[in-house]
Amino acid sequence: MKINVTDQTGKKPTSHSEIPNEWFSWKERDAKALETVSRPSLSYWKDASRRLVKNKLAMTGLVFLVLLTVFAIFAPLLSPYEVNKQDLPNQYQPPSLEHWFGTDSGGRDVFTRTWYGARISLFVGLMAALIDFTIGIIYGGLSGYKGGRTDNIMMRIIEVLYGLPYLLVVILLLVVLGPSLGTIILALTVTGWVGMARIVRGQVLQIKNYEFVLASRSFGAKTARIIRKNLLPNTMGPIIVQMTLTVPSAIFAEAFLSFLGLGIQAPFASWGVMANDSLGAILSGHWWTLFFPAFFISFTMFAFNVLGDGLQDALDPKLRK
Amino acid sequence: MERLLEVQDLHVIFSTYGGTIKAVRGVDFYLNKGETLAIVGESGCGKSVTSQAIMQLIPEPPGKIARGKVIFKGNEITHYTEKQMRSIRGVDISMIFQDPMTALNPTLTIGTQLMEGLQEHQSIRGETATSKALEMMHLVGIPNPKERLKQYPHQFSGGMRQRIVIAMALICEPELLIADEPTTALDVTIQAQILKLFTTIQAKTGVSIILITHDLGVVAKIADRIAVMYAGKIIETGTKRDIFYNQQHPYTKGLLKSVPRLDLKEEQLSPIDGTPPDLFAPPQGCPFTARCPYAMEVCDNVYPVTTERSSSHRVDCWLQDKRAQQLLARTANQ
Amino acid sequence: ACTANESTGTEDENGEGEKAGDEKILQLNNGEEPTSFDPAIGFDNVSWNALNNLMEGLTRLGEDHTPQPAVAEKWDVSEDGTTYTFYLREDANWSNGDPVVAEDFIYAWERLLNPETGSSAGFLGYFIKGGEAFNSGEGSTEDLGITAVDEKTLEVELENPTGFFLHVLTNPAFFPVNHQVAAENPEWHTEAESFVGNGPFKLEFWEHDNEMIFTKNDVYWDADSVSLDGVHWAMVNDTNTEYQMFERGELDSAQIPAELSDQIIDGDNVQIVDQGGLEFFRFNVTEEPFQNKHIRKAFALAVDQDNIAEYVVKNKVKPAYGYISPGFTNPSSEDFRDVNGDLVSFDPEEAKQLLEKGMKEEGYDELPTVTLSYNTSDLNKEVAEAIQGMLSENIGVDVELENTEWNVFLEDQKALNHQLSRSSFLYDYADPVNFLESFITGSYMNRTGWSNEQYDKLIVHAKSEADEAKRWEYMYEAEKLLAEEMPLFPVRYYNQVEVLQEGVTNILRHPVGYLDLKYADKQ
Amino acid sequence: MLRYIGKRLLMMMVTLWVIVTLTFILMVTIPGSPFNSERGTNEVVQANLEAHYNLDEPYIVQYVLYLKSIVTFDFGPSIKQPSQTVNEMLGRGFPISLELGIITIIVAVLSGITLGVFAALKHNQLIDYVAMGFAVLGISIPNFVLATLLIQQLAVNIEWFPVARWLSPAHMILPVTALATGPMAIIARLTRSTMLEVLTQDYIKMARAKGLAPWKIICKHALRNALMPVVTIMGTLLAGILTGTFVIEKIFAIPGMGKYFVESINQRDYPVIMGTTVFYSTFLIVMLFLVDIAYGILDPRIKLHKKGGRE
Amino acid sequence: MAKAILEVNRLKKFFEVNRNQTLQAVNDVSFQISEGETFGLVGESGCGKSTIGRTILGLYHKTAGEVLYDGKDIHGLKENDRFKLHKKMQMIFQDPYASLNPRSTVQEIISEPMEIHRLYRHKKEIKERVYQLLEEVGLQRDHANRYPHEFSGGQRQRIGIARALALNPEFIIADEPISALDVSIQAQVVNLLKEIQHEKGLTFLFIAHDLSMVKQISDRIGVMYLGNLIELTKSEQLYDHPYHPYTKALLSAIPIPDPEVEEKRERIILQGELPSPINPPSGCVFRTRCPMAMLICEQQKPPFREIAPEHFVACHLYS
Ligand SMILES: Nc1ncnc2c1ncn2[C@@H]1O[C@H](COP(=O)(O)OP(=O)(O)OP(=O)(O)O)[C@@H](O)[C@H]1O
Ligand SMILES: Nc1ncnc2c1ncn2[C@@H]1O[C@H](COP(=O)(O)OP(=O)(O)OP(=O)(O)O)[C@@H](O)[C@H]1O
Ligand SMILES: [Mg+2]
Ligand SMILES: [Mg+2]
Repeated sequence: MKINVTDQTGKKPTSHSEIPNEWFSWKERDAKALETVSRPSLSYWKDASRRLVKNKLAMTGLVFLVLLTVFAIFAPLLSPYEVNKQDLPNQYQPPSLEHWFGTDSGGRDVFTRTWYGARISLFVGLMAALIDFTIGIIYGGLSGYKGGRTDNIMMRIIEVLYGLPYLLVVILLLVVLGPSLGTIILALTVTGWVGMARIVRGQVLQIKNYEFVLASRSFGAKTARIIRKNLLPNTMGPIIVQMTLTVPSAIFAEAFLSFLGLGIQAPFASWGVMANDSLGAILSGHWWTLFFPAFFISFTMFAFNVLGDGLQDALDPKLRK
Repeated sequence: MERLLEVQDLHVIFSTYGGTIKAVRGVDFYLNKGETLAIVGESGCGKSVTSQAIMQLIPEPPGKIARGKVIFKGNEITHYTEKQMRSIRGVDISMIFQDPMTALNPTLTIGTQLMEGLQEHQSIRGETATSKALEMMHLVGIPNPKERLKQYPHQFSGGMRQRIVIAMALICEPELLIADEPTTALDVTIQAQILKLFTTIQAKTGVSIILITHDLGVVAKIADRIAVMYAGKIIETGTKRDIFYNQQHPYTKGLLKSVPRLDLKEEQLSPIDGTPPDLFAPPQGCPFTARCPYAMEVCDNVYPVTTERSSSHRVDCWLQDKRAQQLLARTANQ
Repeated sequence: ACTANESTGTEDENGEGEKAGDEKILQLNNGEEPTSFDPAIGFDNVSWNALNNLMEGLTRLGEDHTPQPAVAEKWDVSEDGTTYTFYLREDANWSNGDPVVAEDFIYAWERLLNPETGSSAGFLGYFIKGGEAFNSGEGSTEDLGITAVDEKTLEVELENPTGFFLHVLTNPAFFPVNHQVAAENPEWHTEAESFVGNGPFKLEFWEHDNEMIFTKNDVYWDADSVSLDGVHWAMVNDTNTEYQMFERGELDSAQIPAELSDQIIDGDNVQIVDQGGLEFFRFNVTEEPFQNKHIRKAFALAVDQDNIAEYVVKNKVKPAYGYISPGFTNPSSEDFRDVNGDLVSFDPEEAKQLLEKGMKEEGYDELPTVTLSYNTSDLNKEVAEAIQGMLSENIGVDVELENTEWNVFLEDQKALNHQLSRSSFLYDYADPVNFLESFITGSYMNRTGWSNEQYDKLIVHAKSEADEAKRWEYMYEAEKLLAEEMPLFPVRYYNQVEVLQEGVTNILRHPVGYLDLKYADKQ
Repeated sequence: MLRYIGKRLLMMMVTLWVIVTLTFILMVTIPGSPFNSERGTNEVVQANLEAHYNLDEPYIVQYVLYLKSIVTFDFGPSIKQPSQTVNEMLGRGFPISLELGIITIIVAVLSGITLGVFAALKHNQLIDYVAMGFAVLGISIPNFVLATLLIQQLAVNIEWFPVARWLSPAHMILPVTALATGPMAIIARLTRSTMLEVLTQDYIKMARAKGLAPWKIICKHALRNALMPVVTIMGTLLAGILTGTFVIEKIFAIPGMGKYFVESINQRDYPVIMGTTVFYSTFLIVMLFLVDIAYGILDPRIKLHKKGGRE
Repeated sequence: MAKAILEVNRLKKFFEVNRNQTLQAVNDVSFQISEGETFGLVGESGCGKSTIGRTILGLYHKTAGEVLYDGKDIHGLKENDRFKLHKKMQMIFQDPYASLNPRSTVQEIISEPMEIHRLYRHKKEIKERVYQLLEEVGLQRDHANRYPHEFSGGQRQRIGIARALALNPEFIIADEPISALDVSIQAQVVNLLKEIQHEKGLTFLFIAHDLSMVKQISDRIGVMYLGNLIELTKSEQLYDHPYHPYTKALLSAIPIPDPEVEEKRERIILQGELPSPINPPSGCVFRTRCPMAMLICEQQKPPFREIAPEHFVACHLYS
């Protein structure tokens, strides 16, 4: 009899004789059930957040965002300069030990202003993203899932919102509500969510035909639940991307609206406004007035995107490493 | 006889957060030209993974071929690059996937998906491709193929999708066909037709078939040899007769006993008691021990050595050991 | 692909370069599409700067910024200064060959004043007898004081003696219109093909919104003085781009973006010309706290015009210590500004005292909040920020800023909804009264709620007094009164700054008036 | 399907009508008038002008007149540039905006999809990071900053391209680049995100098992399923870009129609506001309709023309 | 016989393939299922079995006919009643993978119906129930935290079964529930189903191809062909005395898991073109392949008649 051992785990007997004779006896039956659960029980969302936490890049992004926020809150308090204090003869000083980020056209300290600007820009960006997200997914989800007449009407409303001359709406808001942070947020979200809603709808239109949605319906799941549990998790990728796109577009839109007089009034300035105001720096060489706000906008975007990508990876169980 | 495919000591693992799943743990088998090998076994024992590993289609990550060789036509293809594999896939080896719904692209018509392979590998296009596709659809028994060609997968019934997948695999006339449960969704008449198709094609082109199935009736009908898998290992392999009439492994026995027979009357089906082992931490001994009516102490500790009962029949079971035979005899006497 | 594009690029340049080589083509930027080349309608710089070179009125501003004979070879003025008789040149011709006749002027001016035309420049014709009445729908053409004595003689009667009438006539609103052409095709001015002018240049090509090409008009009576062969007009409405095109050599002249001012303004090829005009801020005297003169003055004196001019607006604009911009000379050739001196100059100490005084008068413990409004623009914002900073620093008043879209801003300003708002004024004709009359009671231009009988009287005199010297006295008086009452405070005057390519000379700009390329030259 | 198209066309009319009505309400609500000027004109002149443009009529009459102008697609002359009709303005500006827009869209879509696909294929590898870094830059630099930067560097400093204006193919490169970068970045990010998902599907495995060339797998099997969100944003993107972009057209002095959208409102040039709004809305609605059609083509299971939209 | 819990009357379901073609997936099918019974549905692939199942549950809009559950028309139910119905009536889907949400863990998938119907108050109870169900269908507790793609085909199918059992339904439409399972587990699952049926009086509509298994589990069996029900009777009766030529062919095609028997067996080979539901043959749908086709088969649709006690056949041979 040819013997060949194919055990991979434990001991490797080289011949039958290695095996003690007493092992050839009937085994005692123990009622050992396989009750050990080696993975702690996790829901999809918990599982995803666990995976997110393990994603170094995403966490770096998150840490940066937190740092930005902390700086936005505390840095201006620590700066020796007042944010709006003009010092005209001292304008356009390049970065130096005294003014780390130089001074702007009003002779104001760009460093201090950058962190003040961070407050507005981060707030506006986050708020816009959150509101767009909330309205967008509810609206888009409903429209896409319900389909038919509901979808038809809801989409026509969107067309109207898109079709109206936005500038007119903004002017109306300005006249009716006057400038304030609230007005800005309102102006940003009046049409901001529409993009998100359409993306969600598009995805939902596709996914609602999948069998598992049918299955869920066959259990009597209501619309809200189907959207929440079946549709949204499966469209998270584009939703996250859209959200990370909302942040910069809100930051720039805020600048535009401020320029029109809708938002925070001068001399307070957000990153977007600072960048807009210093466009001439490209020609004149006062690079620091443009560079720092622009850098922080980009930097924030990198952080958001890295976090968003990490989130998407985390939310897709198939992509796990 | 010519060896077409040889799989040696194949290990496939999936690393998940809970640990590493050892889905395939040292599978050896071979396949001759023109031969049909049926792989049967417990659900979840690694049949599909093995077949995908041969084609190098294990999703990576999380999967990974940890060890082992796949030798196809004398060449080791385990280390082939994606590009080299491409010249084999679809041309030399075709595969029928287990899940016909998800294996078909929902956004392309059946026709497009059918003819794709032809266009890629044989540069057949246009009319010729269409007529070949129509013929193939006809062969797998899809009525009104002209209309159906323009339809999308979701407009097909489960069995029809499965037949499309079969047609897709056969259309390029491969040398090796890996069919992962190709007839599960088919009724018996169509099933018979498909099996017939397999045998005709086999007779014509000499294709070798690896047939993964649960339907022992099908196995009985067209297999030449059978490999029985359990928990990531092949525990018994032999010719059709070896397995049906002279099975040695307690699992194989249990399996055959669970089959409902139309020609025999019985009230209750008899499954194998217990559950298969956890592949996170497969037992170091024989994985069937926990459910085996003849479990011995040794089974728990050491994986059985392979016993070759004949040139074709091999079993991995300690019961083959002389001492076990003595024990059996002793017990029978008592 | 890149090389192909490159070569087309250079070809293009070469082409133009060649043209510029043997032909003198000036490359200018008009900013945007002219609103209209109908002299009565296009009342703005984008239309009239170009039109001024395509057509010519009775008089034309010379290099010394005074009116010179143009279509009118010479003229007589009656004793009382109310009747002008113009003798048109025999060789004044339209570009289609027709002679320019008195009828053409009558046609054009009647059109200007006809309320049906809807010209916003109509008020310029109010100096003509019956002009205002006709424009207000009360009179008729018969009552208008313009008559064609013969084909080449035009007689104009004025309401009052108007010393600067010849200057008024240089305005494109008074350009003649070829009445035969216009009768045939009322839309004659909309396309290059149908356009008929009588100026130094012809409209050769006009692609709306994109490009205009002027070529020298050979039938122009003074064609010999014209040295350019043509002018290419781009329409680039972005100062940065304009400057970048200039840097690249695609333009011969460009404005200087404020950020670049420090680096460029002192260069050799920079041309700086004063422009009659004022940037100022209106108080709303009907709103707290500006009902109080001292508080108004305190605000005015707390603003450091020097710093705004030098650091904010830049480009060598002049800070305004008075209302009337320099450049208006009285009959004895003294500048208005020199005579009246500095009326409003930065004095933080005085300002503080005035504020205290004003607050005491009004019984304020704390000043009501003040909002400074400006219409949306980057420069306006910077000026407003600067003023805000100065008020805070110099008199400890924190004002809020508010910017609104232009139309809304104007509506609010008219309705006296602002407290303190940004304003500007550019002269239409070269006389201080043009500005001063804005602030008479009930004037559309007033927008401060301020009304002063004495001031109103002074302006009436300033508009009708035949004796020039006396008339100027009234105007001095009026300006002083403004400074005393301070319904508005001045910030800075305007100027026109441009950089020119090497070899470009004699682009003529006037403090009051439109661009003139008649004498321009390019080496 | 035909009936569905017919129904949608009808709906379009309704939507358009709603848009026009709301726009009209907005127009008359916000303060200002086309004849507002620093200077102010004679009251009679003013009245004449208003009468000429029917602004003295009651709102309801004005409204009806607007509706009429829309039905006949004749918006009359602009108030601010009285020698031109709105139709002339749009007719002149649109082809140019369209040309710029089409090139931009082609560039943006091709490069965006390519970038996204590569990033997804090399998920979490260097190429992914580089491509996405590029995309993020594209998103976080507004196009007007990019435009100014491009002009300064590529036109003024190294003189590769002309600075501005719309005269030759060479003039297109910079504005197209400036305009396409943002959409490209957005498309790249969306493509990547859905691609990642699609690439894990079984049918991709199946396609690989068939031995298809990688590019075929990507183009035929993966992209089609991954394009939904891209197609979604394409609707509005197209409508926006093809009808002109104010800022870019301004910076590059391109005589497109983008400026009319902004300037007409700033100047309260009512006929132009109406004209541009109707033009843009129609365009937009048609685009969104095409997007819906495209959904059905991309994924045959989507049946918008069926009641309830699902079987 | 117990009272009929489900009545399907002249049910039709057509799909629009394109503008001028309709696909008659289910054409005029009537049958009844009584309480506690297992009704097997067999037939050629593509003959409309799944469509019947889905239409019964209201997942497809019917084209004509009616489906009565407990005497009430399912398709006309109000929102609330429909919700209640879904608690009683469950479906096991034919395609196990596609019917599982890829972004849910097995735990979430199986607990979904319980959460929808608020079967338990505490999360822990639900969890325990999930574990229990998993073990019942031969999976392990450990599997609860995995995602569908991490399973083999058979394991996925069992997840689907566990989910359908979660609500203790009264009625289960099982669309090929055990096709992907190996025989031993099949046996285990079938035993489980039978046991539950025994205990709770569950009713089954059991769609399958594996005739030996169908025979094992069903009380009555309906045979379908091309959208029509052609034979319906007690399972024993069907196997012992099939009437319809198609049923006979079907039974003869069953492979026997015994190589020697297999080799010797005779089977009826059906000849002729496969008809399509897009333009089904006139008269009897089976006539194109029927070895005993007559002239009348072409002209007249055979009525569905009771030719022996409780044995219905639609065939002209028996009229
Ligand atoms: N992507 C994956 N991640 C983790 N585990 C996996 C993955 N794919 C398969 N497995 C595990 O590998 C084992 C073998 O799976 P495989 O699909 O080969 O089974 P099978 O023999 O084909 O079973 P069936 O007959 O049920 O299809 C199973 O236990 C399964 O849970
Ligand atoms: N959504 C659909 N659109 C169009 N046709 C469809 C659709 N679903 C099913 N069909 C068609 O209806 C017929 C019946 O399909 P059904 O799925 O009910 O078959 P089945 O009996 O379940 O077959 P199988 O045993 O192969 O699953 C088939 O011809 C199929 O092509
Ligand atoms: Mg499998
Ligand atoms: Mg089916």
